[in-house]
Amino acid sequence: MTQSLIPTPDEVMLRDAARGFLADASPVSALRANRAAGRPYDPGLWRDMAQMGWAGVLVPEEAGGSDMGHRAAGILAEEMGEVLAASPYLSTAVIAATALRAAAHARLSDIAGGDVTYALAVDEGTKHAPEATALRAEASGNGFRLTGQKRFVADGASATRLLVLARTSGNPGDAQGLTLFDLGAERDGLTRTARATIDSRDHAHLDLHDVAATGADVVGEVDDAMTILRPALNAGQAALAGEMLGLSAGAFGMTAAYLKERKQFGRTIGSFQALQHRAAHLWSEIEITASAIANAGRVLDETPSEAALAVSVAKARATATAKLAVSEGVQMHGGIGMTDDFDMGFFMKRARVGAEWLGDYGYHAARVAAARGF
Amino acid sequence: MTQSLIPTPDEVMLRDAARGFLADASPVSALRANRAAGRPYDPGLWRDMAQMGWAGVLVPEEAGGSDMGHRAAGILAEEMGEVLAASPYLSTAVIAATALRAAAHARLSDIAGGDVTYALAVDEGTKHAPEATALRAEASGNGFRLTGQKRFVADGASATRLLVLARTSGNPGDAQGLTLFDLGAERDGLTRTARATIDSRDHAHLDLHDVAATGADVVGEVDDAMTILRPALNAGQAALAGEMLGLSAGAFGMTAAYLKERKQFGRTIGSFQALQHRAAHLWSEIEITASAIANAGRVLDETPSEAALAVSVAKARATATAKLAVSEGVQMHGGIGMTDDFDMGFFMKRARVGAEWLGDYGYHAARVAAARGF
Amino acid sequence: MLDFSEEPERFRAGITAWIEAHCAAELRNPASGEAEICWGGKRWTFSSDAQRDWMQAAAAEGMTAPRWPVEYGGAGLTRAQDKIYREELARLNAPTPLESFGLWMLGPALLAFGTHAQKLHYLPQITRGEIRWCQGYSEPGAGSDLASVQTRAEDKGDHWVVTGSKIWTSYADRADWIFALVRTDRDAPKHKGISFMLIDMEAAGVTTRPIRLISGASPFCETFFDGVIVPKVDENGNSRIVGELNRGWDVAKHLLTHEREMIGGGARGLLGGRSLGAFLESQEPGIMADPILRAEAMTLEIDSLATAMTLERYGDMAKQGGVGDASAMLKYAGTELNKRRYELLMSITGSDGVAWDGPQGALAPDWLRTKANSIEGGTSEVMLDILSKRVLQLPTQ
Amino acid sequence: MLDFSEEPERFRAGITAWIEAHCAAELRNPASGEAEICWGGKRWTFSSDAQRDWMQAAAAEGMTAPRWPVEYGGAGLTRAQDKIYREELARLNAPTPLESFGLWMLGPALLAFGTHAQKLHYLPQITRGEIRWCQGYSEPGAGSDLASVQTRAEDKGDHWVVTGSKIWTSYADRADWIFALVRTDRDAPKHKGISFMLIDMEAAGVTTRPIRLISGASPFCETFFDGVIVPKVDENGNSRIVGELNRGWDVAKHLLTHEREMIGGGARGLLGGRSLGAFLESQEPGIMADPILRAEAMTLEIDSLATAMTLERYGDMAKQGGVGDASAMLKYAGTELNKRRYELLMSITGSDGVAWDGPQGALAPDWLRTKANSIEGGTSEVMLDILSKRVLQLPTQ
Repeated sequence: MTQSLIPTPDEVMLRDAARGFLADASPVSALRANRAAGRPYDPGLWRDMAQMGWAGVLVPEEAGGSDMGHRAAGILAEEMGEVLAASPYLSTAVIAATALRAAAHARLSDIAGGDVTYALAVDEGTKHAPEATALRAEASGNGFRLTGQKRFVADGASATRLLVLARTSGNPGDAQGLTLFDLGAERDGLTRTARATIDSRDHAHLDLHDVAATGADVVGEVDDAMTILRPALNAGQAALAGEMLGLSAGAFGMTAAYLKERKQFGRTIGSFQALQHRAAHLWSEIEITASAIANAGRVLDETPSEAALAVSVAKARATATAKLAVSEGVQMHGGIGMTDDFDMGFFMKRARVGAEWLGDYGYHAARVAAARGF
Repeated sequence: MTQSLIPTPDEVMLRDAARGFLADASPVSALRANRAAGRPYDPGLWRDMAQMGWAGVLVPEEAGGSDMGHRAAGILAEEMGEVLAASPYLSTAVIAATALRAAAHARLSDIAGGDVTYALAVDEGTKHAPEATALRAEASGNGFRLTGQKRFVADGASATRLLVLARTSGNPGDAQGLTLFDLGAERDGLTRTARATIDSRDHAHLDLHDVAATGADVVGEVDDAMTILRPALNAGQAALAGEMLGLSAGAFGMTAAYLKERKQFGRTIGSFQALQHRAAHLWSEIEITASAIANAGRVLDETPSEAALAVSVAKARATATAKLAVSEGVQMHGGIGMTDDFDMGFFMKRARVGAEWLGDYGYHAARVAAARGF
Repeated sequence: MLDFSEEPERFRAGITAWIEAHCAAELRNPASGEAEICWGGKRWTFSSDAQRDWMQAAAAEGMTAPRWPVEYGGAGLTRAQDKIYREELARLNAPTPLESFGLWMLGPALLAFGTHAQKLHYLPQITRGEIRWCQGYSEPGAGSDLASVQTRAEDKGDHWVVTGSKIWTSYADRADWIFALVRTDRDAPKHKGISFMLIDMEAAGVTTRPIRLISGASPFCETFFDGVIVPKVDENGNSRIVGELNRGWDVAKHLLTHEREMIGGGARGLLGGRSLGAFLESQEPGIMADPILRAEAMTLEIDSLATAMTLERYGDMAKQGGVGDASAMLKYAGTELNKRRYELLMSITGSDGVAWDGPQGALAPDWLRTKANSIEGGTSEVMLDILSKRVLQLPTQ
Repeated sequence: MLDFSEEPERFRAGITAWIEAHCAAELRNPASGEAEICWGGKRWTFSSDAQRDWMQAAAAEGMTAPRWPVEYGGAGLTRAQDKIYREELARLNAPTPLESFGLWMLGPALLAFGTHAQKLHYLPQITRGEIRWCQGYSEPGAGSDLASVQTRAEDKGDHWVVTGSKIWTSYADRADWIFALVRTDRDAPKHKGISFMLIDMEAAGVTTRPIRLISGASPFCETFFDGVIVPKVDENGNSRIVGELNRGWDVAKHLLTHEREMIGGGARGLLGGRSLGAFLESQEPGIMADPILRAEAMTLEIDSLATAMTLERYGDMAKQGGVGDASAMLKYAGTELNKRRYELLMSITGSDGVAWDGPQGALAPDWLRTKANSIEGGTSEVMLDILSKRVLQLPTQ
């Protein structure tokens, strides 16, 4: 590893700029407004993000991107997490961009320009399991006919395009025989059903019934989706971990501030030692998770083929830390933390969704154990 | 269940009597003295216990026992645990007595009289697994020849008799094909090696080389040891859980007293809220474990054939609670808790041995899951 | 008519016959949920004629408040008789005829601190289900510090003028009257100068606003008092203060202890929520192959069973003379366990669990609602303080 | 002779050649443990000629204290050069030529607070391995409260008379001198009136007693001072007080911070203990099929790797200007993690692990020894206090 784990001056500048922008453009109240309006995100916000180069953070400069790398992508995700900013950033700028880049795909420049948004449709059960894909793409003439269903597709109802993982050979459970299709979201036979998820964002069910696709719709090689998908999932998992770290820091920041101002029994509650120790423990957990996430970004930038371990450590830690941060956040705020008028509930709900998306704690723990030889 | 979970007046009297006796006859300093003398227990103490009817606590009155039942046996174990009193009580008065009683064995009266001590030789690996028994008892003439080894045999070096689980048919892993032998400890071909275990008690390795046994040495039926052994193990596990509950209470009592007297930074350390909350949490854990153990005793007395779930809940809880009690005990005592001159280390060491003996947390957790249908 | 025989089996036979006679078969449905509870009160709409008949039949016998004295509308049952009654209700799947904060809280407070005249006036209104009460203790910003009462009652000679607000008043929007802690002496030390006051919710200046929680709609309200006039002695000749003036904290403390003693039942409810085995049968097969989920499920099951045994043991202890402050442990352990349980259920259900409208039904709101368990009715931190100071007697300095 | 070139690659080449020339191959053994450490001092017995030669060669170049100034016996290396030296030592499996509390603690204290004359006298004795020091801070009964110093030094004109005792003095029974906190003004407030004093362990009235731990023998001792005479100005014209009289707490605080800053290395050692994968290879097959053990092993591995990354990140931060009180987190997290690790290892080894003489070797004493990790050098509770008050700035009242 040649990079240090502390941010470069450029990365510090990027973080400061992102923080400043998001504080104005997308405080937590924006998520509340999205919820009230029944929209998963504010298209204007996404336009602004694209203009700042965030949509193209992982797109090569020759395709119009800013090509800042995975560490930078993680920093942006972290800042978004801190204020719960909703956008198609992870699905489009991180996951789809990494997949299309691995396939040297022409639509990369559309991503960088903010002209297209993507959703990745992988899972069919309640848990993340790409290899379990059963949705069939049957060869038909020069192309394919896709039939099956996908669940928990983040940004699936709002995206203009869908990356759909389908089985072209073999059986559910095989890592081989999978093919990744890049389909327009309005294609005939494709039905999208938005789910009312607790984080007030867009997670859809997809039903595909005899959907036509051509060879040009295939990303990468037929029967070999994992070569393209694995780096994309790693990138998405690391950035999601970054978002959850930001979320943890955001929840902790609210809690620490409350501990300093709130008075009970004639004392500032932050002076109660039992709460102090719990706060210090939580802060320690956040710091340790931050290191795992900095490392995941570094490995993705430097030796992406070896990223699985670092990414899974990051995602597992981020899941556990966010759970602790929001639990302590609600408990330490007392009754007010339970009210919908207060923001802490939004953090708790997003933490739960983030815990499941792209692999839960157990999924990543199993990857760590495998990498560590037990 | 007809019995209440709170002790009867008789049980309260038994507890008070046991506590009074043990405080005089076997304070923790007695364990220290045993260690210095290199003996696993004080034979005089065991004689006194037998005279009080403790050796016959599970022996029918017609065989000279006091037949007080498993709740009473657990109460005695708990009081012994509180002061770390070492004796062959669990191996002899609980485990062997239950086994011999299930087989209506004549030697029960020797147990009640304190004339014989037993050790149960079951495990051959590092974890409790009766079915894994590989030690063979080959039919030979009218009898058997036993060859193999046993590990971690509690009281195995000092007992006058040994209950040895041997395989008479089938393969390691089968619950059937096991036979329980009752052998004099000095029988030819049997070598006992005392191990220096951290709790300063007697745990031995046994090596059996062509040891002769007759049909009269078989307890219960050939090939069907589990019918006899299962109740004996349940009884032993429940009583061991009781011992560990007492151990937890003993460690907690020392800790709570220290919190009330020790001063640091100009304050009694028990006034620090972080320590208060941890102490209150530990106390809660001990109370909850006490309920599980009272229930295990009740089920063993009332419906012993259904005891597995209640016993495993008790042993698992006792293991976890004792670990917490001794960890907090050492940490809250600070440096002094680490010194050999102080008693807390004895509690920590016995808790670790108790955690492993007769099934660790995972063993009992698996039994609970199986009983609860998952 | 009920046979109040002291001979247990005769009493049991009588009570069984009486329940079967008055509680219609349509009510005796084990699946009845929250919606079937009869709360009573002026604005109550019975869910069915059967519900009304059952409540009225019970009230006529004093069986809506079985252990209260007969002269105040109760049935005067002994503890043993009451136990038999509860057992038979449960066995026959019969709902309790009436539930209310009047029965649970105001009644015990009046019985302990009220005048004979107050009891004669208010208690039968409660047992007959005529008046529905709500509780006004907590105030916005006060949190666990219940004695931090800012709502003030100004002495205007023959009446009080009450100004302030209360929070977490369950069902205030449906209640007829409120029993509230108000500050009647602003110069006294914090725990003094508080009175326990009875206020008509129809009085001018009383308004309520429902509180939405992170889990969705809730029975909780904020209740506002804007110059509400409360007579010192009302048209029935009764004082509107229970207990002594400025000694309302004594009444409140008594009720808080009473509440914790009752928590056994509540904690049992927490544990009863969902059987893990049954829950798992409806999940994707193989989900428990994950050692992380499996280990947590095993540990949770062990702790749940041990906690259930603790509720039973403490129940037995309570019958033998009470458990005192140690009951704070049941609140602490039960609510923390329930949070763990729902975290696990959410993990098991994966992406299905995170949808409001998913196949797991109300799992997500239930999960979020558990987060309040360790806050309402005394936070876990307050429980640990009680245990460490009063049970373990750890020093304060 | 060493080439102290500032050009890194030339420096590296020079240092490599120098190590290879002076540190015999027999010393360069990755398996060397505790027994191979060279502590020096008057009573030191070298484990081999090679150990003596290596220490003396290093001392001659100032390389036993590479970053100390040359005039005080050091080599005056820059931070970058020192890093290269450490890297090459590790790469060549060469032991550091000398370890001591003089190098780690007294030296830094003297460099920061000592007079030029004190430095000239004491520091070269340390770098040459002639004098072995021990540390006398803690006192029996004082625990975490280091400022609670009862050992008193009475002013007798030209000398002090020291009476009292110290505890947890590592290797006091093998040390030549002790640096100790003593109370020189009994009327001053607690943190005042303490002085940082240098005392010859051969002086009349100094005795030591080893401390046995629950894990077995230990390097710790109790050290007793019974009317020990300490000259105010000794035969070399030096004061035996470091820093100002009665301001010893400043020196101690400086060293405590210094110690925590160094903890990165120590915590790395905690993490490096045993690789779980390698450890498991020597265990019974199938042991990790238990979901309880497996889940704990997975979680521990995740936390260990994240903590290792944190040590690296904090190391980088320290190079960029220090991490200050946040380093308390490394102590807290590293020691608590290490306790978890050894609890797991003990569980994995089952009945083999509980024997002193079993096939797991020193596992049981190592496990017990980890329990002290979160006590010595500042308890976990003290670390959490530091984090909450100084890093999170939570209020004190």
